[in-house]
Amino acid sequence: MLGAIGSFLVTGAMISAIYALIAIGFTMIFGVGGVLNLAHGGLIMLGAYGFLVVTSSSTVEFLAIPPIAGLAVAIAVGAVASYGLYVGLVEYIEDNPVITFLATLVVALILAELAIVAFSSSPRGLVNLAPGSSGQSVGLRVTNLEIVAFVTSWVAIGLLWYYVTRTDDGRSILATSMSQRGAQLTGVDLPSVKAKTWLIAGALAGLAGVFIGTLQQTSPTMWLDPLALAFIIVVIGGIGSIKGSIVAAYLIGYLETLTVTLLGSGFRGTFSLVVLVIVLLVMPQGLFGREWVHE
Amino acid sequence: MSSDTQTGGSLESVADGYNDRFGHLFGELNGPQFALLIGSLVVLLAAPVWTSLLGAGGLLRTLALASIWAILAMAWDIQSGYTGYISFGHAVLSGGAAYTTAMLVAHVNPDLPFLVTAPISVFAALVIGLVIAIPSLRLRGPYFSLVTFVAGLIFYQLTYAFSGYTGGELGQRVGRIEFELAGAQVTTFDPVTRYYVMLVPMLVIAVALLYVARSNVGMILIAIRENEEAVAAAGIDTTKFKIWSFVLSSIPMGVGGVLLAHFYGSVNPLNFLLVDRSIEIIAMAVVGGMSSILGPIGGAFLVIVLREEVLGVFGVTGRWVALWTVVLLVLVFARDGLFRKLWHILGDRGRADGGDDE
Amino acid sequence: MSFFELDGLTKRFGGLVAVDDLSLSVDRGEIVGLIGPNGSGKSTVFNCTMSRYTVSDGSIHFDGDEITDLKTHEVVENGLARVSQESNPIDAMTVGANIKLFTLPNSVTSIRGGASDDEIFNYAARLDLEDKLHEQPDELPHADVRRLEVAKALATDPEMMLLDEPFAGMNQQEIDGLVEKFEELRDAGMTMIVVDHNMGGLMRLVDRVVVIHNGTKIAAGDPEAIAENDQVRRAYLGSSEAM
Amino acid sequence: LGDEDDLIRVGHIGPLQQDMGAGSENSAQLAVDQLNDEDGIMDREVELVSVDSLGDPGEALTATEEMVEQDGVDVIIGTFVTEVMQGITDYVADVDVPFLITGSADPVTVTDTVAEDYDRFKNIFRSGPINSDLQAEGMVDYAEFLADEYGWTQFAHIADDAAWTEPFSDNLPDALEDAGLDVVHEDRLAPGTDDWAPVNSDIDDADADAVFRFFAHNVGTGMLVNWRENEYEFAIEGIHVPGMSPEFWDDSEGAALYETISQSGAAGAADITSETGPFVDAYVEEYGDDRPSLPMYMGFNTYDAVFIYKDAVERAGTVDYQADIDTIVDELLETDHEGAASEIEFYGPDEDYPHDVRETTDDDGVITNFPVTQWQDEGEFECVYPEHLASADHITPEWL
Amino acid sequence: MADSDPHLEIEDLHVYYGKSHALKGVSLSIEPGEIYGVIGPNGAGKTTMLNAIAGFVDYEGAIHYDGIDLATVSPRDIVTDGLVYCTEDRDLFPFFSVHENLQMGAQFRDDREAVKRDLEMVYDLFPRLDERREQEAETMSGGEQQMLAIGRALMSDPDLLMLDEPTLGLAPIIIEDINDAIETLNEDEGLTILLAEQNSTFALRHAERLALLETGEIELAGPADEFQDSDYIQEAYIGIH
Ligand SMILES: Nc1ncnc2c1ncn2[C@@H]1O[C@H](COP(=O)(O)OP(=O)(O)OP(=O)(O)O)[C@@H](O)[C@H]1O
Ligand SMILES: Nc1ncnc2c1ncn2[C@@H]1O[C@H](COP(=O)(O)OP(=O)(O)OP(=O)(O)O)[C@@H](O)[C@H]1O
Ligand SMILES: CC(C)C[C@H](N)C(=O)O
Ligand SMILES: [Mg+2]
Ligand SMILES: [Mg+2]
Repeated sequence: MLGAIGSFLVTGAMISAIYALIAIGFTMIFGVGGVLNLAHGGLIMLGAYGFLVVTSSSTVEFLAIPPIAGLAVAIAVGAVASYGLYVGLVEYIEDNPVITFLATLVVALILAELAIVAFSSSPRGLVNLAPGSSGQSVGLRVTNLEIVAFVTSWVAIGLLWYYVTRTDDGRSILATSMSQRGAQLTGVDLPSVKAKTWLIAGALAGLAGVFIGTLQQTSPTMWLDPLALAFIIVVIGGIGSIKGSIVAAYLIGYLETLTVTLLGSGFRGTFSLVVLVIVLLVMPQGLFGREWVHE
Repeated sequence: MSSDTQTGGSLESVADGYNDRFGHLFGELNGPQFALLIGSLVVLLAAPVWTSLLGAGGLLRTLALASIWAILAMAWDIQSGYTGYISFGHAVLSGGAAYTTAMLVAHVNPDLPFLVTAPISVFAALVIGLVIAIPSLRLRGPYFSLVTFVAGLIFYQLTYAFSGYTGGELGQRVGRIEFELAGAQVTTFDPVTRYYVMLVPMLVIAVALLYVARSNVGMILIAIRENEEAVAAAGIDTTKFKIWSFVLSSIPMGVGGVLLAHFYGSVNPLNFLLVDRSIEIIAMAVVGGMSSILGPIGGAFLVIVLREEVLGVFGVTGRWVALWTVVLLVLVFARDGLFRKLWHILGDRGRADGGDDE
Repeated sequence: MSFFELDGLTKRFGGLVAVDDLSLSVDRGEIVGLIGPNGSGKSTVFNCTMSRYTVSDGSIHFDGDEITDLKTHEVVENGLARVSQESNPIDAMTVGANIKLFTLPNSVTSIRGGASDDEIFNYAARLDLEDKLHEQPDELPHADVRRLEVAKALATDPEMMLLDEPFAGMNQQEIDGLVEKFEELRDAGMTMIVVDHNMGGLMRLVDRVVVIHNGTKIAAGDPEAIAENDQVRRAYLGSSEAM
Repeated sequence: LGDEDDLIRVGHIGPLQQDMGAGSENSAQLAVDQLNDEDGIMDREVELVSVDSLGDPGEALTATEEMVEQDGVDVIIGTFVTEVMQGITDYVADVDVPFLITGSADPVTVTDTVAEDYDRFKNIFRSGPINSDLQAEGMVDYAEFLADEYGWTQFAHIADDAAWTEPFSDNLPDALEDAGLDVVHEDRLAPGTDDWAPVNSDIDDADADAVFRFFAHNVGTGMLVNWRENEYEFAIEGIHVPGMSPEFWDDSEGAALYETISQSGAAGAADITSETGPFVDAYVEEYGDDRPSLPMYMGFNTYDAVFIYKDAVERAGTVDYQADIDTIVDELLETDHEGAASEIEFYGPDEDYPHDVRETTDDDGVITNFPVTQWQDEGEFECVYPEHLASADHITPEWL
Repeated sequence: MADSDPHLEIEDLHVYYGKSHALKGVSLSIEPGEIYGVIGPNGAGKTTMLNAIAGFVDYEGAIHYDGIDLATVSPRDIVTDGLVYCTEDRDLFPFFSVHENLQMGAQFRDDREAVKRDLEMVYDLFPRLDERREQEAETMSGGEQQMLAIGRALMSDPDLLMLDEPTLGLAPIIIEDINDAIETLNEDEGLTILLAEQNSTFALRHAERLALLETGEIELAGPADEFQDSDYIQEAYIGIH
């Protein structure tokens, strides 16, 4: 019994940390630009495939760099792709939320199809960053990779938290989310704030991609579930609130773990979705959110 | 606007005849616009003739499929395009109807006639529409879109969770349409009959939705999109009208869903509930031109013909890359829609004062 | 009972009491001015009346009926109309269509209905907008937009209008023109409550002034008396110069 | 229909964007090329018309109609997913075109059709694989082999929630119990499962010695990775379609190691008949650099089906199914073909599985045309069962 | 800088909104340390002119600030160079506290000591803000928000402050407070102020020089006293005083 509760707590904590990582990048973009970047899941996928290409001996043989370097590559791929998405597309359409919503989703669909073209629709495994497992002796099973993912996620989240709330740069990012015009009037360097936001969000997506891609699988459909999760977490936590995203990530992470334990994996996502709808109807701003201010 | 038409006065006089009789019902047209409409209608009605002359029997199947999607795109338009409450989960409505048909056939009685399953399924779409609309219409902007997006995901997952009833990923068989009409046996086994079984409902729905869209109701829906508070200040119950728009949308969505189920002969989450399907519906409406009813029809035919007939040269996966890229380009460079553009070009060339297609 | 009556109206936003136990009555055909410092709760009173906000406490009666908990459109159907502080035209529609919208019946099955073109012309003409029926609101000068707001309110055929800062952002000449229009409406039997910070325009128009501060009434009386009232001067007017 | 020219058109349908479908298409093409190198069919040249089912019954129906009405194919060979096959049977039955199923395994394929309404569905055959009822029997034989080898007695059973696995869920547990083995855990999984930690931990909690898992739609990479990282103490056996791909070793970054899979043809690792080796060699020569680099089970069955059809119509002396379907069916029923996958004969119209391929058995009654392969060191596919065909011994992870 | 060099110089400024020509060749120059008023009826183009200076709309013509051609400078650099704009709409950060809003005004400044002094100066100027340091901007009353907007602009350490309709919708008593503040800043700090006002009383009271803008053109420009008897002022103020 103790073992069951313990493993529930541990599994939940692991998965929740990764969920938080997935959601935060999405939160930032939504918060700062009012842009619902539905290509966020696509960026996660790019991170995973980026890692695959450089670390696996079966893709480009001479690359096959060590996984830890691959992690850096995945982060870079996510960041650059994200920035490219902004300057190449979103910048021109962000005045119209509907078009942006649609266009970024279409980008995700294109990325997914391109992934099929490049890597076929068969799922791939990734080289394990940290093989093996620990904790059997105390009756808890955790793979080393889960521990690495947990720690890395929290470090990334911590750094981001510090940056956003404790530095002038970070405060500018928050301020921009409230009023673009206000930010301009106070001399915020908008292009640089936006670039930073998209780069950071993309880097977090790339990082998350490696963890999801290894713990689950790397496939052309892997963009949708993280996107749905990010969406749900952000809305439950409250638009633009990093704290909210973390709390909601844990809420959803544990809820899913519980659902899977009690009802089986077929119901994994369903309850989160139901919770989401209830939260939206009862408190439309989410747990820590502010009312959605248009423009 | 000055009269500088060279295209011949006779066209104009026909158009005027139409305008006098029906202009106030469906919107006024000028000569070229009238010609475009009548021309398209003739091309569609005569499709079995010219496709068989051209030896392009497959094209007839594609046009039948496009007719169904045109219904879905129009249905989305009357709700999302007009009210500005953008639904990202409309496939749930058509999918709900399709699954209702499939489950009736699979779990109630495989021999239930089409004339029984179809109305029940359309009703199911209406119920699902209201279940989604009533709570979610309290929310605005991206939140509404989000809830509809999520509703789509929920339904998608439920088909897996309840695979015992729904057939899970692999779906369920539906079979063909067979019913008697005025003593004649109508069956979609025959490609030509099937085409008309898809085309005629599309035309009927188009006329009905145009009529509504050009009426007070359409004006109020557009006004809700532009400024909901102003509409409430006018003494109009916006909630009632928003729900009404869902009703107007759910019914044709249900019809489209049922037709699509019979067209494919089976239902599965991929073809009916996956987010891609909702996005396809939106893409058609946006490519054609939102909030114009006619635009989405054009968008649907364009997208389906591209998807099924043209982009196939890029391969099974490549055609999707190509199709989504086309959609993306339209979104960025012609966000008002291609057919609306065309319509306005014709409007400017002709005499009448544009087509007030809003 | 008076034509329009607020009884103990209270509106709280969380801990903040924006309107605090306010009572007020207006007789048929009267024009009442409602003034007070920024944030004193004037717009909130209107928002409560029009059911944009739900009332925390107290009641609102109009023409013998309680309208406290009605929906916005029901309040309008009862014969109240409001011109809000921010202009709210639909830019995608012409001036004529904007007015027409306000005449449409609240019925999903009424396909054709609402005012005829002649009637719309008449509504517009009452505010000198008849030449602008085919223009888009965003092409109009500010003063015309404000007049359009009044025309829209009129198009619902109200018996009483709530006017929130109708003179804001207008110059004196434009204010004078608008005051004249309001006086014509008064002669036709319209009841009005007017909120504005422009004392020049307001004091000329109104029969009676109510002053609120922190959501409660601090003074009421005819315009001259209010202008001399010390408490009003201290809380709102300051040295009379600004008038 | 399209018969004015002298070509014989072989229709093929499968999920072409997946390795399984592509392998099948390649194999069909190989068979057609080999026929054309000789005398074709009835001295007429043969052409392959291959369409993509997209793994989707609706799309498959559209594609099939097109293939029959536009392209005028004389026979249809293929279908991987049972549900796709079901989506087109009504149509195929109505147009009478001979249909040789080469991938779908659900027995209802024949029991609900040919057995129910022979006259309507008589043009439907399955030349491979043996149906899931028989596959389940084969699995019991294999479980007994494992019990002998390692003393395993506790088995877990999990399966895709799909039609073809129902016979496993319905029969296998009871059959295992009847054989004196324990079934300690059972589950069905929605296709698309991507979190395998709870799945493995449930199997482990039940103290299973081995799990039989039957996946065609689920991809078990995540299961294998999680299993290896946690060094769970059970073996992974059964059927795993993605794991049949010769590319799976690379796709899974080696996570495939130790998993076993039952599949017709044994991935070419064993010479099941005298035809097996030559077919695999020819395939590798032609397509060895493509994906998949081996035909996969459906490839074997499809390759065989082309020759079965050839022999039958040549005996019948006609390919005109509209006029002569009865003759063609009669001749198909006469089939006794040494195929690449196995010896092929069909059950007769009045037997349990009319028009279905027969299982082959050894002297002990053990089913032999459903061999088991295992991924072993450095990505080698070995045949480990039945013993007389085995290319290597069954091995277990070092942590067991 | 020599006294004779204008602080801000606008030459032949044109702005188009689509087809409509909102500014039709406006030229004016502002000297350091003066208060310059731009008045005119609704829709005359006052806000458009300020938006052009701040780099928010595209324009034709030239705008020089301290001799720099503003067309070559990004909106951000315009602010860091000391040309600060307090807009009609205030554009506060609604969910930041009063204090955070003021901090944002100085976010690009490195001189921590000076920022601290300026903060004290703003709190001295608007004691109301001092009382409400932690209140979220959104919940402030209109007048308080206007004070905060001006305060935030001051935190950017402006050399030239542009105020658009600082009195719109404000109670008379608050207008008086703002009167005092403007006088203090101009006299004690030597701040140059460009004031756009539709309600001319306020501008007439403060400005040393004025320009009257009508439908995008300057109808009249000169010292304040010349304005008292202009036709526009007469017409616009019939019945007042
Ligand atoms: N939605 C809201 N949420 C929280 N507080 C609010 C809300 N609306 C108004 N308030 C507060 O209620 C008080 C009264 O506001 P109201 O808008 O009624 O003032 P007003 O008298 O119209 O002022 P003004 O003359 O500036 O228009 C203010 O303190 C304001 O901050
Ligand atoms: N974004 C815009 N798009 C189109 N036209 C605009 C836009 N902004 C302003 N205009 C038009 O440009 C003209 C000048 O407007 P502007 O706001 O500069 O006037 P203003 O003098 O500041 O008036 P006010 O006293 O009302 O603030 C007006 O006719 C206005 O309608
Ligand atoms: C895996 C195969 C033996 C069965 C096949 N996937 C089917 O659906 O029938
Ligand atoms: Mg107010
Ligand atoms: Mg202005």
